[in-house]
Amino acid sequence: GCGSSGDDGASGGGDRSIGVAVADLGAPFFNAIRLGAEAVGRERGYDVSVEDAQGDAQRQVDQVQGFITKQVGAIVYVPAGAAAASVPVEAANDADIPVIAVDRKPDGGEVLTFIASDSVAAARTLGEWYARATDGRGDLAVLQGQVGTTPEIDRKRGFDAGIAGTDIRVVAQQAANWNQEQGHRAAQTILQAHPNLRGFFGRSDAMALGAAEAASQAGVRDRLVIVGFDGLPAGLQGVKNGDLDATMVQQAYRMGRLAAENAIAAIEGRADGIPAEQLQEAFLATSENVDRYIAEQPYGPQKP
Amino acid sequence: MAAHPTTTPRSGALDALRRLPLRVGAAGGPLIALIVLIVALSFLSPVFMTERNLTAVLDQVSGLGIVAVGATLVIVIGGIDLSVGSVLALASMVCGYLFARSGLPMELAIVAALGTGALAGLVNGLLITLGRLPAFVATLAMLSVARGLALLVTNGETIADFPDWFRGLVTDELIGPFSASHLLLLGTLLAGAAYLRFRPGGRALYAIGGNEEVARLSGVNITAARLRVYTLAGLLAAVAGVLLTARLNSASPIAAQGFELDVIAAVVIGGASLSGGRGSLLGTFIGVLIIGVLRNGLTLLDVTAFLQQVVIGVVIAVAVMSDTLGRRRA
Amino acid sequence: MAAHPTTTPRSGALDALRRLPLRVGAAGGPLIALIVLIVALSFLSPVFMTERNLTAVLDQVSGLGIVAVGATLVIVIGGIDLSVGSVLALASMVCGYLFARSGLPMELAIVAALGTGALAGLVNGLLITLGRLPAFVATLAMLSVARGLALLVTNGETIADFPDWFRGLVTDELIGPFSASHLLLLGTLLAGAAYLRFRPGGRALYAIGGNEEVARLSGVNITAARLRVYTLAGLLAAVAGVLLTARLNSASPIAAQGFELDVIAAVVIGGASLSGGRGSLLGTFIGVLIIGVLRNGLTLLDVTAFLQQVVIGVVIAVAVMSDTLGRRRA
Amino acid sequence: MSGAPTTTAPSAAAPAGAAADGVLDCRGITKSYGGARALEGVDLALAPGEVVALLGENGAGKSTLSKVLTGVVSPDAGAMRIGGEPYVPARPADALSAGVAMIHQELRLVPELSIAENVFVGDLPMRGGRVDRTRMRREAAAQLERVGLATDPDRPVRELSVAAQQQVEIAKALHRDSRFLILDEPTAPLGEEETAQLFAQMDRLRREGVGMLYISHRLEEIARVADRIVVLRDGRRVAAWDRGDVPVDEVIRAMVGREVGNRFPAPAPPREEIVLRARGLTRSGAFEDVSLELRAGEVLGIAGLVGAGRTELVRAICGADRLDAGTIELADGPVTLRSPRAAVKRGVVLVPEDRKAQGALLDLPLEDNVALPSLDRLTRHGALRSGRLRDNARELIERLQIKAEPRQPVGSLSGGNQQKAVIAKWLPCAPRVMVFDEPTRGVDVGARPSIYAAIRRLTEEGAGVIVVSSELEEVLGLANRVLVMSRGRCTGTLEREQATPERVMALAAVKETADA
Ligand SMILES: Nc1ncnc2c1ncn2[C@@H]1O[C@H](COP(=O)(O)OP(=O)(O)OP(=O)(O)O)[C@@H](O)[C@H]1O
Ligand SMILES: Nc1ncnc2c1ncn2[C@@H]1O[C@H](COP(=O)(O)OP(=O)(O)OP(=O)(O)O)[C@@H](O)[C@H]1O
Ligand SMILES: O[C@@H]1[C@H](O)[C@H](O)CO[C@H]1O
Ligand SMILES: [Mg+2]
Ligand SMILES: [Mg+2]
Repeated sequence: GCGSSGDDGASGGGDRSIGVAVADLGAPFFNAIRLGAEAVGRERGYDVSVEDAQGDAQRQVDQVQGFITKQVGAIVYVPAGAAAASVPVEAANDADIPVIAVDRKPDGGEVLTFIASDSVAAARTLGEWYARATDGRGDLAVLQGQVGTTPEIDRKRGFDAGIAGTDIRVVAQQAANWNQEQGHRAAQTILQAHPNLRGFFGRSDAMALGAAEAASQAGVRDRLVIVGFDGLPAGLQGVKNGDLDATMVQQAYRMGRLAAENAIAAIEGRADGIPAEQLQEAFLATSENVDRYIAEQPYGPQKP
Repeated sequence: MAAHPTTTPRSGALDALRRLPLRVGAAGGPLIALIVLIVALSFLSPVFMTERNLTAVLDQVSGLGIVAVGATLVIVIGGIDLSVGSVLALASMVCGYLFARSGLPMELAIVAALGTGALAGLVNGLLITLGRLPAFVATLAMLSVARGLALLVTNGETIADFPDWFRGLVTDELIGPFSASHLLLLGTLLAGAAYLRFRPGGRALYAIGGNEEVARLSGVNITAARLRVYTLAGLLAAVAGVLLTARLNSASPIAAQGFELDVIAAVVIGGASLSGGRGSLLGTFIGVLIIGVLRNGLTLLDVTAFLQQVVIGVVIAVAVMSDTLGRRRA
Repeated sequence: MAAHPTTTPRSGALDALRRLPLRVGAAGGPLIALIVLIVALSFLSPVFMTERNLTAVLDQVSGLGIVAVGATLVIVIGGIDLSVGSVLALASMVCGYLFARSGLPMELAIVAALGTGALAGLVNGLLITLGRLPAFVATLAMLSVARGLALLVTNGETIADFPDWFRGLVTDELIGPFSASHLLLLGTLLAGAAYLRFRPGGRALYAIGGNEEVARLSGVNITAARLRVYTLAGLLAAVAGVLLTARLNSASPIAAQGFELDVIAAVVIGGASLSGGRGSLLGTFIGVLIIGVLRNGLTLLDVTAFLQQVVIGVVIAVAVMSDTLGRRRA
Repeated sequence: MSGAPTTTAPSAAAPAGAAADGVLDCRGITKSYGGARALEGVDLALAPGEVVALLGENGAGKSTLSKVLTGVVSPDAGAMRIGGEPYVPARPADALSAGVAMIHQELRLVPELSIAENVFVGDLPMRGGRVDRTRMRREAAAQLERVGLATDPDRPVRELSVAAQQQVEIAKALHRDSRFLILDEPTAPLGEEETAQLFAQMDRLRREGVGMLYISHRLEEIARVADRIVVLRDGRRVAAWDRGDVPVDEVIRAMVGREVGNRFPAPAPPREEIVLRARGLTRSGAFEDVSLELRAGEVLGIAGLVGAGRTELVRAICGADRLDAGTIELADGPVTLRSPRAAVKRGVVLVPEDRKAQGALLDLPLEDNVALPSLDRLTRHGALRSGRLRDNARELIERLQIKAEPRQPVGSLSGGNQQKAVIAKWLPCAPRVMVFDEPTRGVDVGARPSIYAAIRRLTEEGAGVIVVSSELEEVLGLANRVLVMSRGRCTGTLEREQATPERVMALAAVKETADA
């Protein structure tokens, strides 16, 4: 078998261990996935070892190779780089180690399951909300995440569909690499170039928060509709404070938990029922319903 | 005795004029590049020359500028500091953690953050002086360690929401259109320039960078100077970290990745030499402004991100080349 | 004529023994650090010493090692090349684009990729020699330009799926457990070491880095040497780019960001001096292995991700310090 | 220019019919740096097998002319020919391939490389496509032996003393089999023995038909080596003789344009007070069990052969190197000088032997160079005003007659003036013990008196002075007492009256020091 079932993996000492290879732990979204996986590991008595590729696909391949050498029971793979490399998956396949892919789908090899938000649908919902909030008019500026990555591409596609047929004009697009400071800097300058701007779409909450901060520092926050994506704790707090108008809440922590649970199921030979793709719904959070999501803690238990 | 050009009497005014480019020193070429850039952007973008946009540029370079002051001193003594980005992030996280998680008053949190930065800088200095590590290795190690620590503070999480007065440091106009962060940038530059020019300790840095052995034999305390300079560089990175926290109203452990190259680029564009003994804060400020104006301008013109990188590279090369080639011809 | 200690006759064997540490030269300290690391890991992890893991380590360092060969030559002449990561990505994208989008045979695509890398390196060299730019500025500009171009090739998209034989370069065992990429690494190291040791052009690099003026006065063609070295560095970055493409079975424009620091770190850990005139490929290889073994070991030992960065920083500092402090004492 | 004693009309042409015989012939060479004229219409001919001495004050343009001849700098005007063929070296490599090699005034070696590699840089012996290391080492060893340097050719040059480095430099130039060789102050760091060895080599080369241009400030040497003499002043050729044994006074007059009086001011009698007392100083491998005393107002000379350990001894006294054993006592009690800084604080200062590596900040202006040790002193109300720096520099320029402007980078000064700058920086510190290691290296005869006067003034002010010099005459001329070293040990101390060259040389050559 190509490693998609764990039945022959029940033997061996490394089997109560899960390797979690994360794209970039500095990003809260990825960090929440890790926290979810670790929580499940603790509850179920499994070793969860986490590796941080710091955004480098090559380093991630090395780290997965390390997992294979250590013969972990299963691998949770949150791919780094512009596209999800299939190589680590294939290597794990060869070693009969089941792989659970999260957030970005490898284009080769066999994964046990793929867990992600339905980014296209979610971004479309967000786009539709934005169009309503702006009466379908006005200049929009977009802060792009790392160009070429799946979430960036999907969120563009979905949002564009959501605002299709309106008079909304995209007047500026700047890459801010998911990064709050770069989002702030780009927004600050865009606000100079486009004094009549109506709104910002930050393709992640961090960038949207940067834009919101820049807008309020420029004294034009009230005129703008600013939406983000992710539903980070800071993003939800932003919606509550009025810094952001809306965001899409991804269930990052849950995805991490689900991935680890699937991994354990595979190790324990109970992988049969797991569907190949488990798209998680993302929820639109606005000032009306944000308290509910804050309470739900989609990024895991928050410290006081 | 051979007559030297400088001894030949000349008309005072003409003399002053001819000396002008010399006064700006090695920064002459970049200064011209900066002026060309500003003029070009004024034509290309109607909003570039507005007060608002110019203060936005100042906002955007204040962190870079403050850190570059420390880096200039480091580079003048022939050193290098790769750890500034990580130290900035660590200071920002310490500040955020102590305020938001430990409930310390913001003032104390700031002091602790600055202390952390200075301490990291001091450790760099100790590794270089007592540990005899090349500066590149010592600060590269610190780059890794400080980033790891920044991530460990909150286990990778970002901290948001700071007091209003704190955020006001970067937004509230204190004097004319200038915020506290602008004034801090200006103050740091002026203090640094005065130190380099008027204080014995500052002057000695050029000697250390020019020829360490000569400085040592002349009785300069090289170890103390090194420790002082690296500690200052760490402290200023922390200042920038605190300001960034205020600017973004959040502290992130992955802030300022790759920042070290921006900082060193600004200093080197400003005419400093990585082999030491040469550099000025006027030059550094010009270098900082070139980077800031260029990024601002390209965004104003909505040049796409990919092309921006190409243009930035070309402009940096041309700006410095105009300087070096000019100097050779002279 | 006074008798000097070195002329005193000594027993041959003893003499040879006493010279041994000198032969490994400045790499002696790091070699010991590497051995300590390997021994410790063998005890701490049961799988570390397996053939599989060791070839995995080789896999992981082959790109770093190949690029570090070029960087060693660059650093020996007192230069620096910050553009290697971007050039690597650009070459990878050129290779991917020509094969997957333009339908060129893979072989030709590879040749074009290597040509692109060499060209980028040549431009670096020209900026430094004819343009008289400091190497730091020239290659920083190239870092930005090449990355922008890499992104422009496909407008940021990744290219996937390459021929099997191509991927086999990094997976198929050619000789013993070694793949073509391992052999390429070894070949590059040996060829580089032979060049530095036995060819006049290679020896001259030390003179250039040690004292450029002396080299010039002694009739060394410095411009030609510089152009050669930077072109080679670009070419080797492209080789690593092609190998990375094979390894990941995809070409990504954002590959190898920050790679330049890894590369320079490996070279400097191996005992080269950034001020030029000192460095060896044996040392560089040891530096490369320290980085590779350390990362591999930390993964095997389940050290948590954030702590890894702290540990890496500390180990690098300690490894190099043991060397520098040891040398002073001697 | 009136009154310039041109003994022989500046005949541009060399010995008759030379043009055909491969003469190196320059005409009308002119070169300016910025607005400063370094050379103006200089004619010079150098025939195979002859040695032409090129003399002149510091800054007269000797090095500049040498650099023009070897393609290091291009002249603004003038032409050169070799054997009638135009010779236009654009780079040093062109000069070398035309057979014109040079020993540079400032040391030109790669410190990290071995002696052998330094000798062969740019011209490595090859066999089968690779560097023939065996041959390189063998030939390097042979060259070293010729110049009298008995050491392992594999040693890195950085470990060598200045004198030994100069010998390597000479070996490097000799191995090239050049037709013309320019020697720019090759003997400045050398002792008598090494100098004699160099002259023997020059005699050999002369027989082999090599034409040599010889630059030196040691005028006593000229009669020994030169066939002809050419004198430059302010970039112009002002005198020439077709023989080498011209009386020194006559040469000096031509160089300086005036009479130079008594060369060494007689030392004043020292005071009673002891300013430095050293006991049993030892640094392993360098010197052993050296004791000395220095009184206020006294000049103590230290003589010895090259490698005797003089430099190491004085460096250790000044805190630059560690002592393994021994005690140092200053006027106010015993001290441990762990760093130069500690020594400087107590008024013990050093003028190092290698001005380029240890003395001068070449890229910085003179005013910064000479202010370095007294930065604190020049600070008023917390600020170091540039006016004070300039005044300080002007005063020192005046005092030592340095030919430079305060803002001029020291690297652009002539060698002798650089040396003065290195000395000048200590004078405002009012040192209590000032050590000069080769104080007049590269300084012209006309300029030396200002350095000697500075030494004299120091002693009058009550400082103790130590002078290490390879020029025996200088040590004997300046010192109240002479301490002689051989192989790292003190072999004797002679009072001024007893210190004849013969006695000093005898002590310097002592092999075993059991009971010296
Ligand atoms: N690179 C330079 N830039 C500016 N001026 C220079 C430079 N090199 C030499 N000079 C000036 O040219 C003149 C001639 O200098 P040169 O070095 O030829 O003198 P020299 O005769 O060799 O003196 P010395 O005996 O001291 O070595 C001096 O006034 C010197 O200051
Ligand atoms: N002629 C030589 N051959 C080989 N090695 C030498 C020679 N001269 C000096 N050295 C090396 O340099 C070291 C330092 O010598 P040092 O400079 O102390 O001598 P010195 O008495 O000061 O001579 P100098 O006349 O150069 O000032 C010696 O211990 C020796 O190793
Ligand atoms: O959705 C996530 C987040 O937006 C993160 O900040 C970057 O990567 C994306 O995949
Ligand atoms: Mg000279
Ligand atoms: Mg000496």
